[in-house]
Amino acid sequence: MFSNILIYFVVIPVVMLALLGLCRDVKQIRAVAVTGSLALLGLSIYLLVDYLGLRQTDSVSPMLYTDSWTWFAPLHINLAVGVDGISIAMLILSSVILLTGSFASWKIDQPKEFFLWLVLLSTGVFGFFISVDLFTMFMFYEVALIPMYLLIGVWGSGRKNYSAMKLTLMLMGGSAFLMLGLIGIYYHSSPEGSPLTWNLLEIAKNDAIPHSWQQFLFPMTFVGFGVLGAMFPFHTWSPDGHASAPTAVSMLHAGVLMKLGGYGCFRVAIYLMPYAAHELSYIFLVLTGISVVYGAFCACVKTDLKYINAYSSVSHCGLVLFAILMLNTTAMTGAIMQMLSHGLMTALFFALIGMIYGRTHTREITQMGGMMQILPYLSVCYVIAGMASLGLPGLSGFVAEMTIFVGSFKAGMADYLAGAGSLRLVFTLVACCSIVITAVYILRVVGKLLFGPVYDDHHRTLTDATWWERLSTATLIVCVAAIGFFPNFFSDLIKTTFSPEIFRVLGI
Amino acid sequence: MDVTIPILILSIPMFMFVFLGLLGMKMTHKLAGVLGCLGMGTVLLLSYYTAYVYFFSGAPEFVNAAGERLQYLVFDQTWLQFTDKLTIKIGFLLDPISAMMLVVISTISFMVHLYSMGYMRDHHGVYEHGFQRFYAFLSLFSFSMLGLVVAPNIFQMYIFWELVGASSYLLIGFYYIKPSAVSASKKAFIVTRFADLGFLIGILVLSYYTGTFNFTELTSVPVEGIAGVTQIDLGTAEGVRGIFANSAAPMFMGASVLTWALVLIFMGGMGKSAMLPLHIWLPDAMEGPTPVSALIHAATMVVAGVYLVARLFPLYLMEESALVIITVVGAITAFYAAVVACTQIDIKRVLAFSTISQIAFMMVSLGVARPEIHEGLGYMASMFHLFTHAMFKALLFLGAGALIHAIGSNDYTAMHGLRKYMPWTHITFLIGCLAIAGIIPFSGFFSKDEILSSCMGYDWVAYIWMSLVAGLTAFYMFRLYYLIFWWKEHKIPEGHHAPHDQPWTMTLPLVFLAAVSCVAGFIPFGNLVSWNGHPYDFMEHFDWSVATVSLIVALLGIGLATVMYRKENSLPEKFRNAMPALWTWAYHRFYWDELYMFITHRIIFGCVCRPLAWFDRHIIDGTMDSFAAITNKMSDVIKPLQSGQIQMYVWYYLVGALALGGITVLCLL
Amino acid sequence: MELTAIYYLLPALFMFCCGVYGFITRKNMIAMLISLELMLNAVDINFVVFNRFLYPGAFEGMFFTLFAIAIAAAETALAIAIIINIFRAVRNIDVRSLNEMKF
Amino acid sequence: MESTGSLILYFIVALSMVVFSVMAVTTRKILRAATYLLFTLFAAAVVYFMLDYEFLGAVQIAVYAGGIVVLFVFAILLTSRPGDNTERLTSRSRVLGGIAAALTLVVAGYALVSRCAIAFAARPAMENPDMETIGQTLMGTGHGQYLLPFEAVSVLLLACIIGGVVIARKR
Repeated sequence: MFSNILIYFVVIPVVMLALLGLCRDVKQIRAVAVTGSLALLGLSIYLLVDYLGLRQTDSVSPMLYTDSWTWFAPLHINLAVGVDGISIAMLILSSVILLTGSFASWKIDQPKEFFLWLVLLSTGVFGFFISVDLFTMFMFYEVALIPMYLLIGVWGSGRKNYSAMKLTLMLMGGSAFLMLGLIGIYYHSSPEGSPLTWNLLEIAKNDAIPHSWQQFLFPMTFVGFGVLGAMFPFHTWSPDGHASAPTAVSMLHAGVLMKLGGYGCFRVAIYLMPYAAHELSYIFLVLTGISVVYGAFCACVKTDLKYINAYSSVSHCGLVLFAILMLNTTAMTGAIMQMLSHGLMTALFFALIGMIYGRTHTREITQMGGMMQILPYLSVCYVIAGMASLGLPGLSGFVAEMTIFVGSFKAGMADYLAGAGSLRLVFTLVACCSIVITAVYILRVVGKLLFGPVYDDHHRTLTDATWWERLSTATLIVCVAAIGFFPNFFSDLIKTTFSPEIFRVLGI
Repeated sequence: MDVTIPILILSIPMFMFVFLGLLGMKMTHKLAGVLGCLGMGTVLLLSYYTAYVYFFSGAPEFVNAAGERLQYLVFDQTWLQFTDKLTIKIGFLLDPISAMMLVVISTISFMVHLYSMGYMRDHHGVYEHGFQRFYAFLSLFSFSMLGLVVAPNIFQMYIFWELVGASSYLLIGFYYIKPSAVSASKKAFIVTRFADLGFLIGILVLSYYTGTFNFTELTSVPVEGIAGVTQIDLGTAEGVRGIFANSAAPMFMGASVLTWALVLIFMGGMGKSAMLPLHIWLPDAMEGPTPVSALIHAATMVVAGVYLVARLFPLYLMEESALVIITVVGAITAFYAAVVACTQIDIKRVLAFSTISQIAFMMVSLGVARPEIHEGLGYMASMFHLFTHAMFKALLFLGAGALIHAIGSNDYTAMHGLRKYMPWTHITFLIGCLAIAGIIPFSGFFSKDEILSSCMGYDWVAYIWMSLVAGLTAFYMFRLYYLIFWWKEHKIPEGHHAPHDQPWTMTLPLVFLAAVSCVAGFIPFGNLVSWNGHPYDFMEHFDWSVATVSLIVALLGIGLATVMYRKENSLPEKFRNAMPALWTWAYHRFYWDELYMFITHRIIFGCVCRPLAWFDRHIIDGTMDSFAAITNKMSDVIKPLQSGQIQMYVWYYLVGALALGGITVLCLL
Repeated sequence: MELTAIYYLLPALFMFCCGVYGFITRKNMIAMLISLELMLNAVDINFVVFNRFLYPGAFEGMFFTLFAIAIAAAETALAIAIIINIFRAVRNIDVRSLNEMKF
Repeated sequence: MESTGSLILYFIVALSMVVFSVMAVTTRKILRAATYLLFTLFAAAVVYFMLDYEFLGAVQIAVYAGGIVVLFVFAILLTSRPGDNTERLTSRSRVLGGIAAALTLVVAGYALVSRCAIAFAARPAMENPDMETIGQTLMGTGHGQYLLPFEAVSVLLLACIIGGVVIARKR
């Protein structure tokens, strides 16, 4: 069991949990958190390198490092693991954000409990990304969701009880749909007569889900994951949740957990039920297309920094789901890149907001101004994050958005020219408009918060970033810039994943 | 050609940006400035060398046997692959216009780098706060602009297009403490972003049909024998035309898809080049430091739109309707901006509107260019005017900067009669004014004359219209000139010493640019730049009747300005009172800003964003909350059942059981 | 006149109903317990009657009743212990005052 | 066909069962309620005798009448003073109780009378179970014999004794 490298993505957090339990003081806790997340980061980078090597020789199988250990035989539940380019990208993203999140919560109250829950959460996240067994996947998904309640409820700010409750309940509501969908998939996972399975690779290979069932199960799973992906109209947990969550939790939640939604939509809903995805995509296209502009418009008038970014996340994550539904390679590649990009830059945003909030004790942009003069380092980082968010070339947002637009425009035009309606085309154009609206709200915040005269003279005494804050933000900026400068590396990594079988049904 | 030099041209400014951006604060102001200038100086030399090699070496990859200039792809590196066909590449395309632009950009940029060494410090020689940052941003801008002009494909152009937008944003907002600068930078970015949306959609449409981003494939045919070399030709354009003619849905809302694509791409150009509906950002952009205005908002970035149209010119030739749109937009903008420029009192705004007007000239020139009219003279004239305009407008802006630096105000009412105090500035500014007014032998005369000639060849209405604008140009420029340097004696406010000329770092660029403006008209531009690379002597198309008329018009404008503004008098006042409505409207720039404010704040923010936010909080969120509320209510309703009264429990149980039993008895037994 | 089972069952049923009525209406816990005994007794009678009329050879009903009596005794003893304890605590054996288990 | 004597006996028993039950639950004096319960239990014991289960009747009298009612009386004396052993029944609770009781009566009575044909079966002849049979059945482990419940009940009683002591002891 321990010969498979992937299992260590779960083992390391578990060991961290045990060690955190033994820690006596805050230094030990920090040491454990940083060492553990560094180990995870190292592991994921090693995995990336190793994966690229293996891919040279094996470009056929949809996943590598596959392995399966029986867990509960009567129901065919296994701990089945395997990764492809997308999972590796997500693993790297998660470990980067865990690392930077640990730095960002350097001075948290009750560090031991906080890190325990945080690491438990990331156990779920890593487990989710390495699993290919639907049941295990779902289990890890739940493991990732539940600590969120405590993290927000205990360490949060503002209306934290309300937000924590709302977030948890809405996500659990989504999981209820999801579970229904997954069980449905399980019962149709194999052709008549052969044993059922939870393993999604086998399910995809069997392709035994009847079309009538797909039409029922696809919305279940898509909505189930879509709630976590902040799909309109199930996004309202996100503004409140993010606004109340402590910094690291906001980072991890917006940066990684919301990606679970997009990843799940892709991996489960679309990968297993391409027929229904093709048939029903228009409903969700409308919803996600609305998300994209709707979130952006809402962000334009909000005055709370975290709300602005939460709505911005709604918009950007909407773009992820939107692109996935375009059902072509380019747009899907763009979707995954957008997941990476959004994960990093939104984590950066939330880290910065947390740091600013920690100093000024307000998140209202009407109560602040001229931060560039007081906190130059944080402000510059904020400008960079903003630029990444509004899609400046050279940073990650641009490449992801452009890939999405090119891909979805292609899908839209193909539909339009084939006489299959202009829905995709119209919504692609609508989604394109978001780049302007994004510029509006980002520049509004930047102009009000960072530039201009100092609003509150009490703020003049604030000190700029400490070393751990610098480390945390700089790491994220480097990652954002890396994707922005060398997009083809990531794009190739992701694209190798789209084995033709995904598109077999679609005839693309 | 060796790839080292092109790579260096792009990477030195990039490196300077990162270097100064990260380490600038650790070094002294002067060191940062000197490093910036050195870097840019190197780029200048390399660009000159490249342009020289391209134009004059006569190597077979640059010029073919017939003497036609070719497009040469120095390198082309895959950057992001979308599909098998669509790939963004980062490359370096050398052809007449990109070589010319390399020269323009590196020259102006270097001049501005040098000039800023003097400008960005006060009278006591203390450098401004953020001086290093200023140089870092200048380097970023230079990098982006160079990358834009050498782009071999439209997506690279779009990438650098965005980058120049961002660096323009950063530089306009350089004085970020000033709220007006912040809002101006925001406005500039958002307006151009809006235009870029059209550009992007245009790219998407174009690339969907043609399956390529490359300019060469869109406009040229490869030359046999040498890799990476192409010849601009209508022939491939025929191929592209075939694609559009045979595509499944060539029409969309009454226009062909190609027209749509080209108009949308032109929309991007309209944004960057401040054409009429999207021009509002440029006057406000003058909030930035004056060298920035000279570099970005006069000479280089704002002509990107013209450059874009010129790049895709063979495609535009396929759709005359798109060219007509360009002509009309350009003509209206030119006139509008000239009228507005006549009434402004902020000298930088006058120059800004003058820039808008002059760029519109270039646009019109492109719009009226046809291969059959004087061998496509309009194209050449447009590029020529781009070149000369860059020089003399940068000169004017730098001169204005010198004045502002000396006086400390943008308002000419604070200036008046400065000619005695600042002779160098006076002379160079005068040269700039003469050049822009189109007085022989200054450079503006030649380029403007070519534009008017090609207008003449296209349509006499366009010719008359543009001549009128040229007359207005001469008028408002000399109005400005007289109001600054003549009008009445300069009053020195108490406690101030007399304004004086500037240090050599500022004078040198002025003198250099003035010299260029004097002689640039004699460059045989037609030999260097033409729409298909075929060289010709533009003096063949030089029409003395046109030249005479335009000269007379210019002199008329100057004469009128002399009469009205040379000495303090009441003529302008009378003039203004004669048509107060026109004057007020022109003074308020025909209320475009107010219109946009209305649309953005009232319509977009007030009628879209706020209702949406309200909808989100109250309807969507309210629905979710009401689920919770309903659950709570339900629990409140059934909670009393758990009253703790055991007798009630028994009662409920019993009645329930009996009901079940009764039903069983009645129905089943 | 033949005394069929119904002649025994109906009084038992009536007794049961009295128990029900008493259990629901009485406030005194001991009175409630008394009502409970009534119901228990009615059920005991039913067991016996059915055993006697339907399966005269077998003793299941009878033994069930036997055990029920034993358990009733135990239950009553325990209940009374509890009641006395409650009485000690609150000086009152009104069942309505015992609603700590509410909600 | 029953003898007249047994008929008379039956009517007396049935009547007393009904009457005393009603009185047990309606009287406002708690001690009287216990007394009426005692009479009802005696009536039940008579029914057992009439149905030829003498042993059961004896147990009924011994355990119920002799044991439980005495417990009741003790408890009543412990928990209530002579003056306040009256209770007022609210009309609401009376209505509720009445509904429940009437409903029970109607449903079960209707089911008995109209849907339960066996309730009208005649009484078959039966050997009176002798003590030996009862003893065998109670102590045997074979089919239809009840050692295990017997032991369970004895354990239960033990537990009950201990529980009663624990609960009721003074703290």
